[in-house]
Amino acid sequence: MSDQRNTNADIVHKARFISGHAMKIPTLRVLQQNGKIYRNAELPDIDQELALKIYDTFLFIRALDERMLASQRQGRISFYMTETGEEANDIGSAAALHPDDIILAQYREQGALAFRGFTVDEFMNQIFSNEKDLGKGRQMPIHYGCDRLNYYTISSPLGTQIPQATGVGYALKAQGKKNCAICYFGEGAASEGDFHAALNMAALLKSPVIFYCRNNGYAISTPAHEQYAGDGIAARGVGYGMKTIRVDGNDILAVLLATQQARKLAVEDHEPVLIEAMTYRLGAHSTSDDPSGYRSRKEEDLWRKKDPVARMRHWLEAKGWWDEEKEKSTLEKYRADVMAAMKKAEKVPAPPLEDLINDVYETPPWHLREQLDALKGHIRQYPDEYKKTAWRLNDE
Amino acid sequence: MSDQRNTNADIVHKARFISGHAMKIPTLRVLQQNGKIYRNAELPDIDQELALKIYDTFLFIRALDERMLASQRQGRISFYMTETGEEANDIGSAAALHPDDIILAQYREQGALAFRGFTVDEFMNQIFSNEKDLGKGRQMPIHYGCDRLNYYTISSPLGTQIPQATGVGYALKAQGKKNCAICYFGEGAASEGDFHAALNMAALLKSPVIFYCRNNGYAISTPAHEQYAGDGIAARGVGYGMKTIRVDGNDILAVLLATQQARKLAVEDHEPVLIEAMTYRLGAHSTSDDPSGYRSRKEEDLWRKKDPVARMRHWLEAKGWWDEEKEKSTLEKYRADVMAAMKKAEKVPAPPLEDLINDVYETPPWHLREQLDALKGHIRQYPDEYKKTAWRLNDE
Amino acid sequence: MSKMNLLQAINSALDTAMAKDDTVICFGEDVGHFGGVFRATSHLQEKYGKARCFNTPITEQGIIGFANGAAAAGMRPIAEIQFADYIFPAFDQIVNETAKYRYRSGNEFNVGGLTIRAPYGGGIHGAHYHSQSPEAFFTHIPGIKVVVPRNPEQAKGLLLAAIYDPDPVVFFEPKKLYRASQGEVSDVEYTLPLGKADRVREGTDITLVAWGAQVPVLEQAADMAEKDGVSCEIIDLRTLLPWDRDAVAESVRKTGRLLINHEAPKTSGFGAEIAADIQTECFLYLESPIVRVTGLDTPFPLAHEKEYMPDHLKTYEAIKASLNY
Amino acid sequence: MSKMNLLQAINSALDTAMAKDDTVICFGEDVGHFGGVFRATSHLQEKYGKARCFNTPITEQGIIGFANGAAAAGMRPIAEIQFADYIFPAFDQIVNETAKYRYRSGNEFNVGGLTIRAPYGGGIHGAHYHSQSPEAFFTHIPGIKVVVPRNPEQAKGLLLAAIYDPDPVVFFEPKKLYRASQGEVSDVEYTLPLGKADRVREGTDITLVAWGAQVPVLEQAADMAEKDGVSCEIIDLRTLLPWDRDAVAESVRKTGRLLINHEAPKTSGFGAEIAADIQTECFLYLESPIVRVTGLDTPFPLAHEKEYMPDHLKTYEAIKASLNY
Ligand SMILES: Cc1ncc(C[n+]2csc(CCOP(=O)(O)OP(=O)(O)O)c2C)c(N)n1
Ligand SMILES: Cc1ncc(C[n+]2csc(CCOP(=O)(O)OP(=O)(O)O)c2C)c(N)n1
Ligand SMILES: [Mg+2]
Ligand SMILES: [Mg+2]
Repeated sequence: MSDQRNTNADIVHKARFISGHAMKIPTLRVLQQNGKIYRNAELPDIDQELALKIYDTFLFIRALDERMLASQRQGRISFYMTETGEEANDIGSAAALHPDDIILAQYREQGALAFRGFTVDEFMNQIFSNEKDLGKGRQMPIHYGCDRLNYYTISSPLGTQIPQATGVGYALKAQGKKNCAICYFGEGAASEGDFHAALNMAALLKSPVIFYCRNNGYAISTPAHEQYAGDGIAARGVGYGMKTIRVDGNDILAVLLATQQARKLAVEDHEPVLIEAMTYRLGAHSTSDDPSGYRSRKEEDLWRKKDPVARMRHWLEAKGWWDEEKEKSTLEKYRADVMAAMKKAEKVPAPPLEDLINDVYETPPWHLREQLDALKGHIRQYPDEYKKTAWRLNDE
Repeated sequence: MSDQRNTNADIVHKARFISGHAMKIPTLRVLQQNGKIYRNAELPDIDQELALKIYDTFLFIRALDERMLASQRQGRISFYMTETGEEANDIGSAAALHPDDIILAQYREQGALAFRGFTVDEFMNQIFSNEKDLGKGRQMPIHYGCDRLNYYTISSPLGTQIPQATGVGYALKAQGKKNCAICYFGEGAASEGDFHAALNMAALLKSPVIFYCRNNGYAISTPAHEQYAGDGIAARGVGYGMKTIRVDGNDILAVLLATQQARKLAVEDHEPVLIEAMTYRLGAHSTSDDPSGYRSRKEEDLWRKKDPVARMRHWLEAKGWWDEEKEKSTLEKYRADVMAAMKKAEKVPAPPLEDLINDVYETPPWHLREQLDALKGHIRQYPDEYKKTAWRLNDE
Repeated sequence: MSKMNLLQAINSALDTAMAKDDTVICFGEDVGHFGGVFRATSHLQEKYGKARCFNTPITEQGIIGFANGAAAAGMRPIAEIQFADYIFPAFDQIVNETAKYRYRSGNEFNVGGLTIRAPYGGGIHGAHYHSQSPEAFFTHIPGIKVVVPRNPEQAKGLLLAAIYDPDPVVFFEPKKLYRASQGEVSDVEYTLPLGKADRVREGTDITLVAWGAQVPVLEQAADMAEKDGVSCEIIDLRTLLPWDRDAVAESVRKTGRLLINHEAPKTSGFGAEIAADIQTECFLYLESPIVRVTGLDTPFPLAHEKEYMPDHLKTYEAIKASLNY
Repeated sequence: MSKMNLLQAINSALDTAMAKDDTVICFGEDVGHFGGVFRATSHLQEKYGKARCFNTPITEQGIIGFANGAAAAGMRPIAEIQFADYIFPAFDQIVNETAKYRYRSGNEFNVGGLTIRAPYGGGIHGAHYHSQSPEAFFTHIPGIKVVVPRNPEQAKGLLLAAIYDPDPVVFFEPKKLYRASQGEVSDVEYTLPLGKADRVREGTDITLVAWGAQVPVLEQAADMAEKDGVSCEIIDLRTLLPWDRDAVAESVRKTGRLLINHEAPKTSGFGAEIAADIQTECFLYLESPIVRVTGLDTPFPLAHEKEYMPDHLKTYEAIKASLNY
């Protein structure tokens, strides 16, 4: 207790307003677009196996995003979100973690999940809301979650996962685990009050969390300069008394390096860390969006040249770890895998009607059982009108 | 529109985490405790008249707070909050404003209201929730508000007034007025999500607002170092890209100087400004609180020595503008004024029953009229049980 | 008159208000240049400038806090919440500030100029977080008004009334009908009264009450019942707070039966208030229990959206059950 | 057994849970060293250390967001909201996160360990912002449970049940009774069932339903009515979501009359749900309309608090009116 503020140090006698841009935070970049490492650059801990696992995930996600985008256009699925152009962020940071570290994602981080081993079938079952979906067909496509992989289920409301990550980190610490949580969010979500609460509490309670902000230039149609007036999100970290770093989010080695070190700070010193990654959302916000209404093709092309996947490939090729042949065959394999899994998942039936009322509570209370019974009676009366579920009732 | 982020400047190649304490913001102090001005100090715009008006308000508030504290102990009023030790903040900053500038206060800023001319009767009527209270007896003591004086009615939920101030400032600008809003809040309230929303929006929308944080060391029992881990509240301003200054909140001249300049930035350049004032809550949080449970008398005594009123008095006396005689007579006068007004207000009846349902909407809808009628019927049946209001119904 | 869909009618109302009154400002996430994710604010920034129609950062509590302040200072802010599902971060600003501003200040200040717009309801495969119907929460907040239109003509007239109303209004738009509902709408300014229900169809055997997107569902069910010889009276409540109890009570005194339909979960949905009040008002007239056909007491589902919805078939069956009680 | 007031019973429940289960953590504004502004967490930091009982910054949304995360990661967090009036900044975390965690994840994750405590209600001259009874809002949120105790014995047993319950619970404490309500309470662990009402008094002429601080008000009114020869059955609902409809319906089938009393405003208060459901369940048994004796549809007042309250006199008059219908 007691007042521990220092109110006597650094006294000045003239009014000098500190400029809103007093804090200029540099960006960490290790790898150039041509695949060469900067001279004197610090390198992350990475060997061939890890490098190839990362790159493999890159290609899987490219295949997945490409196919799902097409499927949405064909009307086979209702909704999708790609992470094209941002893959180095979630995949690179996930690669810096221990599998028991907990991931709390926003929605554009399927790569982190794939890196952990979510199968292509698991992806498809979620996207097609079928009875094999771990989420029991309850949420829109891309709202993945998996206990086995310590990937908390995605929730659409922006920012809510950020203070939750603070709580998760605190729990890990309380349980004496040598793990941390990582929390992903966009520069748009960082405007929510939950962001403020989360970072302040984490710094104060020394909760081992890596707050990873994907600053990709847009929040739907809103460009970053209409989202905030300061020096990005990183400058805020200092305001919370939190260790902070800014990285080039299209540079897999920079992301890996920063996250490896951040994890150390979090797990060993219980120091939360803020990472701001400067990147670009190359695709539309979602399949419901058309970016031509708010930005130019020229701008997109500029960023297409900074493609994180190509950048890593150049590096891998220079190392002799990758070549055109591998590229082609891997992409082909993943395209075929996704297509096959999709065709399979499409045919899996919707979850049973009981799943409409299960899991609201651990055990359905009387009113939900009553509502389910009434609904069953009704569907039996009109089986043709509720085809997705009626067929199962006939079995009973 | 379009991506205007600069993602190429200041590239570094080694991971350097910026420390959470990278930003150390100095404190502006002009006046020493002995009443002497620091050499080379910048001075606010102040003449004898303004100086005496400020000091006069200091003494009125001391008399008011002292008397109301005692009255609460006697059971004459239910609740009160003093601003003892913090008077230089609200009174000094209010003195830097134009009367048409709008004040949004937290609850510990009665001094700003007194400075604007709220009468002692108006204070008492509010505190006694009588029928002359501008607020119609609906809120707890100290929740003042006055349209005539551009002082928005106080609301208990912490932080809610902060984004409102951003909206008020925006309205003033939209209406072409050469005015700003000032928003007071504690370092505790600055933890609310509303704070984050407010400052980010103000910086972005260039809303002419002075955000004035009274960092008084405590939020009820919680010391500032359990409220945040960073360098106070000021460091956050920079994160929002907002001009920021820290002042010694017990130094009337520093507060006046900073606010005068902040007002200029706000009104002339539509630049919102964050002022963090380092001060100390000398009294209890409220009459419901007993600080001996969480801090030492020694600490309080330390701060009592930094009393802002005494500091200003020394300066005034050195100027020849004030003396012991004036001090005594002014205090006596205000003590008598407060006592007389209190005795008067105590006897003013409670507001009429209609005020229970008036002002929920501009015009009471059917259901409120129905509820009022039923209530009147009931009270007529049990006049002795609802004495405060029954006597009026008998008149009808 | 022009043929418009519900979205165009909203846009026309906003345009009309902004043209007439320069204290009207429109803002929210993606509301500016882009015109909102549903395009309700299309072209308004072009026409009225960036100072009057603009993007905000993603902070619903900030949007409504800002709007409260602007309204208190004399503006007529129209704040868009991108989806009603995202109105909850602003709940404190609405419950503790918007709703109490006039009352707590003894009428020294008020935020009557404020209108909050939010698309609500299912029908777009939106699952938990793009489908909620949270209107009942707002009916428990004395100090605000709650309005829901059912078609383009109603939408323009009610929204203009909400904008000019001296009290703050939460205006929920049935997004399912944004493009699906079309009709002739006057191009000039007009208002429809707040607090007044609209009798959509006359009938004698049972009263059916709903609002927004469920009104057409009642019509479908009533058509089915009509074939059985049952005459349904349909009432669109339009304003939920304060609601038009007299219109409903008068109808129930005539028909002796009442069915309420809403998408929101049953427990503590607004149907509860209507049923509770009408059983008091019309106790001696009721020939069968008041029946609620509603969403289930679950989060809004995806795979089972059809099963969840209080559709025309469930309504039709409930009408029959009420008649056969 | 010890004589305790309601606050001490709460403290005893927290102490019991923390002693038994080291995943239980208590936090909130001023909850640590100071023991909370009402002292419900007194001495817990001393006993269990700063890591298990601690102050948070002033951010209700952060407190509940943090609590959700901690619960999902296997803790049993007990989050205090200093006054129920200040729970609204956390409303989004509760509606969209707490309540949907298990459902949206297909039971991969859940926050069943979470308990949110908040003092609610009038009686301390607290006006708008230290008196609200917001329980009805929470009854419209599928996925959470809502519990309100009426006395020390109930408080300890219900709070312990809430802490161990596999679902998240919002636990509202009647602050008016914190010190006023005293009784013998067992010093050891015990739980009372959630979802079950408690028949406080048997009677034959009318059923009176309330929860929390209004239960004693019913008892007072029933005593008055008894003198007129009216026999009242009193039910304390205890859990509002899911509520014990069968207990109420069974009683109403016996008495033929129902009165519900709550402090919250009438419109869309929880009395509406009870009335709506019971008029369906007990239609043929009701001898008079179900009556609601409640707070007014206004913000909670100060000068007129006495007039606002649904007190024993208003309840007594309503009993008579129901009997004489
Ligand atoms: C609370 C809330 N408000 C609004 C939305 C609607 N919305 C969905 S995504 C989005 C933009 C998010 O931008 P950002 O955080 O930068 O992430 P990005 O899409 O760029 O990856 C918005 C406004 C939402 N999901 N939740
Ligand atoms: C939203 C909300 N949460 C909690 C409270 C209870 N409360 C009243 S004052 C206070 C402390 C505020 O501290 P600070 O902002 O530093 O102001 P100070 O009292 O020091 O002037 C708290 C927690 C409240 N009024 N509103
Ligand atoms: Mg973004
Ligand atoms: Mg303070």
